[in-house]
Amino acid sequence: MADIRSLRDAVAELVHDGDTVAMEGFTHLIPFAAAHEIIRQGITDLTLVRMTPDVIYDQLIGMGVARRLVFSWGGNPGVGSLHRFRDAVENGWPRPLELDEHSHAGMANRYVAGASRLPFAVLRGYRGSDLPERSSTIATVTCPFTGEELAAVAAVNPDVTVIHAQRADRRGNVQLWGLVGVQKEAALAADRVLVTVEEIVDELEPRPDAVVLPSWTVHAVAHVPNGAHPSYAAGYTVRDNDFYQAWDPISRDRETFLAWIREHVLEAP
Amino acid sequence: MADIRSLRDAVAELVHDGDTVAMEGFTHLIPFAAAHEIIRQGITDLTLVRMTPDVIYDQLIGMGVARRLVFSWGGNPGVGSLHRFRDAVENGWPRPLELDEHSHAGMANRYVAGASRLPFAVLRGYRGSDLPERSSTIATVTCPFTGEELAAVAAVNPDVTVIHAQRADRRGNVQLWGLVGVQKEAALAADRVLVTVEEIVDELEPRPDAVVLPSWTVHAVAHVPNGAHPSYAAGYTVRDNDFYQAWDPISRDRETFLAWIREHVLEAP
Amino acid sequence: MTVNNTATDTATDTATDTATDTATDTATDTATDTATDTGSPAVTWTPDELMTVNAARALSGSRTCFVGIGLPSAAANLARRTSEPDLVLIYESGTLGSKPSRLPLSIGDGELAATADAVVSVPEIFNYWLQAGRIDVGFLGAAQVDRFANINTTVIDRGPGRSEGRLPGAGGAPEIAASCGKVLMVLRHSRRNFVEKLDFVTTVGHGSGPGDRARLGLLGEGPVAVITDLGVLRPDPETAQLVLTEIHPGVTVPQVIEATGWKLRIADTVGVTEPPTQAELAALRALKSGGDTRA
Amino acid sequence: MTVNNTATDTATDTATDTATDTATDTATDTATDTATDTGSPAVTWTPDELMTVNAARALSGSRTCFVGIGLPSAAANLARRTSEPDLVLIYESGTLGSKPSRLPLSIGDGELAATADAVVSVPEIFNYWLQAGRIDVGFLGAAQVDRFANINTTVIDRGPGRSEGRLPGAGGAPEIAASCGKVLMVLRHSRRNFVEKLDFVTTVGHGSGPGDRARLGLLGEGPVAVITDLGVLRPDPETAQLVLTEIHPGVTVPQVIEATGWKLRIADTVGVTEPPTQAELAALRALKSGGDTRA
Repeated sequence: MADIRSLRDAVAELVHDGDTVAMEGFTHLIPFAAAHEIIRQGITDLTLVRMTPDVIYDQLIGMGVARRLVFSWGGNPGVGSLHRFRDAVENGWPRPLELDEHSHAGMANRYVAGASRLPFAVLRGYRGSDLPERSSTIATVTCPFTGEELAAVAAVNPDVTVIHAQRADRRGNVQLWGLVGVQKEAALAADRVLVTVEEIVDELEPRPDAVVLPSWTVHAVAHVPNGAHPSYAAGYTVRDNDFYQAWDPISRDRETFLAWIREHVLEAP
Repeated sequence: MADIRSLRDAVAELVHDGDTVAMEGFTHLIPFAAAHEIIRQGITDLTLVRMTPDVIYDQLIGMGVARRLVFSWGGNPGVGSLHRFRDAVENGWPRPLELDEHSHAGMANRYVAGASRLPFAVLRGYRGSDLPERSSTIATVTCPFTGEELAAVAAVNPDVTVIHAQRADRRGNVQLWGLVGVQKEAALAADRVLVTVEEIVDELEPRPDAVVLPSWTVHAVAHVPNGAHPSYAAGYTVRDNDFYQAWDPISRDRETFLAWIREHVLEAP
Repeated sequence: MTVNNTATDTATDTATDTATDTATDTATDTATDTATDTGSPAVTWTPDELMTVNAARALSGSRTCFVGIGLPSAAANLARRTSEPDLVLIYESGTLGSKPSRLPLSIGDGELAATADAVVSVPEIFNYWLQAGRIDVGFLGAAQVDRFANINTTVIDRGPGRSEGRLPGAGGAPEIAASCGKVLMVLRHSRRNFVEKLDFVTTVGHGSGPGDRARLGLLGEGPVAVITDLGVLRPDPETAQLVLTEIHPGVTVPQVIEATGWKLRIADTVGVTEPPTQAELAALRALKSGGDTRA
Repeated sequence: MTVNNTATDTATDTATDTATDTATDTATDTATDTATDTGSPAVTWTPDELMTVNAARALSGSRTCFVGIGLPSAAANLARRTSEPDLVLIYESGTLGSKPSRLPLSIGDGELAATADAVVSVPEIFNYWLQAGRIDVGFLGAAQVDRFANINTTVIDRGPGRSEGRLPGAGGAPEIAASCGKVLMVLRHSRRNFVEKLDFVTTVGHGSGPGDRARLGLLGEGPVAVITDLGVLRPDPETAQLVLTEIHPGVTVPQVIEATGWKLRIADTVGVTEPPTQAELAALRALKSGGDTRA
């Protein structure tokens, strides 16, 4: 049953050095505030999992929080490169970053297997690509009925999944809507689930296209309005496209990046 | 793109002798009216697919429409046996009925594989059960990562899937809500899709927990108010529990059954 | 889980078709008489009520329950109305946290969806919720049970020269029994239902004995209690065989032995279940009549 | 498909980091000049507009399109605003039938969901919609393309002693190129992008030649056109190698050859694409500025 608590307490309790952590939100509802709390608490040696690492992981990687990244597309959407990600991979700064790299279809199915508590998932994917050569989590299976060879991807089961949602009720039932991405799967695949929300309400009114995570699948809920910024929460905030553009020059330079983090993360609440 | 047409024309065009036909609706939105039209048109030699054959398939089987049944639970929900189903299986009346029998988890995953256009799906199922001995569509696969042996079930890809929904718009986009069962998967697994609806509207207003099948995945929409009776369409009709109870004595006796079909199906519109 | 409710019906049909004994009916009569004799003069109950009340009590301490229609649904809803108000009811039709005010006739009754915390697709309920091992208790009925609490709901051998008698089939049972933390079973007690050897193994309880669940890779601990209209059987921790551990008020041990198709083992100390309380009976009857006794 | 838009950016970064030529920039200048020289005096356009308009035209007759962000999204939205008003736009973020009024910066822009016929989960969009082969056209960008229209968006070999240059990765591209009925590609033309040999095969176009798609079990027919700011390349039906079939107004064939990293084959007859119409340019500029030119 979900406890409602401060973001600081929730992160301290649920996220530990060395954990495999998925912070999901497919271009919407990205849990930036929780990532900043991880930076502030100095948690490190994480294996970070996310289909689209995005600016959120550029920040974590730039601060040396991660030793490994599991992903399928690492760019600043609509803008360009993730410079901290590239600097870590190409130059090992501030530390080397191991990669486990997939296609989106493969990553989505890894979460599906994780949520289903199956050891793998099957897809028609990766055919002819060099990707399987570089990953130990891509293999093949043969259909026992047709003989067709298909791709198999290993389940992802994070120690912790962190997501941002529009609302929770006081019992900790969580509701999100709009682009719901892979959040349900990422949450159900994890051992522990932390959700930051825009609002805590008495009762969750049903909404079109909403996903509900019952309280008994969530470990902590933290009330963090605008906790997805510069991403957004449909119905509450809008995507700060200017921030994504501004991130490009901020993140190109190590010192500029560190100064930004000092000012906006370490010295912020 | 879906055409909106009469039930008679839609069935005549889309359902042919010998087809594999799935008429889905998990205890809700069961397309009875379409089944009755199949009986009236004398279509025969069908392979019928449905997780819960229910009274709808008891009627089709009793009329000799089916040569084969693919299913996972064949009872009259809340009441008892399906007597026409039993008579066909136990006594070959009015014709023998081949069975391909699964668990619900297996059948649901067969539809998932069908909708995904994969040849099979993987589940942790059937362990220790005698069911696999009687089915050629249950096998095993070995996880290439962990070595665990899991069940594999063959995809179901019906020639035609028939479902009932609450609404369609004039372009043929279909919307259903409430218990949505396995209808999306059954529709997306099929070559042809026929949907009967309670109402045709100018615009589909978004609804909580609604599934939308875009027009371009549907081949025909027929306006058939109360087309799920004695099942129901949440928001439009209520389940006729009395009918389900009444079906037990009607269906116990071959002649009573035939008389009922004559009066309520063959001589009805 | 519609497997379950039909166990009763099918048993009746099979009884009609075949020459098996009528232990259930006999048990029913006896229990009814006894209840009237030994209960508080103001409180009487039927054997089905006795069974349902005891099945509800077995859910004590559970958080989430995968519910079959019929007897299991009645028991789970009664538990939610009495000792376990926060019990999360999960139906295979895709509802998480249903709170029906009356007993649904089928798992498709609209109230199950309308009162749920969330409604999901049938594939999702089986893959993400059941298979994933998230559910504490699976509540099953059965047509035939053997001494290891294995279940047959598929076919009945009707003897030489006759075709198999057809039962409704597996439904969700094989994976419910595999994946839930533990399994409760509820069914009427007769030699027709409690058999020496199953004609078909639809659903594995404890297989052929200790270690079998682990060998088969079944996640949960399997059946922990079989609640009948005569008493309660539980698997012996050493042998995994069902042992009679409790009888209902007024039922005798020989009566249970007589209603069991194998040589039933009896616990060293056989308890007697508490009679239904007035509150339990009132809540159960309100559920069945469609009323709501809660504030 | 966010793979695509970053192709541009990455190319820029790579150019910054490595000593490759600047064919793209040169081409851009030339095309701009030419357009101004040969178009109607009242109608001028940029090379990107020329490319986008031609990419939009390539969607003629298509019903459903799996859309990448950036150039593909601009082209698909332009097609919906001009020749193909019923074109169904599908974004990997889970939207079916998006009808944005302005060009989204990212595939996560709220308007994509708010204007969609249906919003589904990311696993569903890949499994039930893309993999199932329901989508007519996949629209991709690329960082590197070879003569068989294979794509690299993963890593760039920066030469001996240097670590690989990092590109964004695969995103949805491998399965988009495998599963859609056909594939369109749009990217700026330079020797840096159109290479003799890919440093890494992220996504298969036509593999190593005819028959390779069938051998690999790739469902669709693969890339049918590569639209650049200089012209259009299409695979030769015999060899599956990209051949220059059209140039844009004012572009010369030697200019295209010079901008291609392999010995480019030229069709027997090279067409010249129609200049953008005033209506096309107005619709494209309205999309980019956030306005809506439709009634």
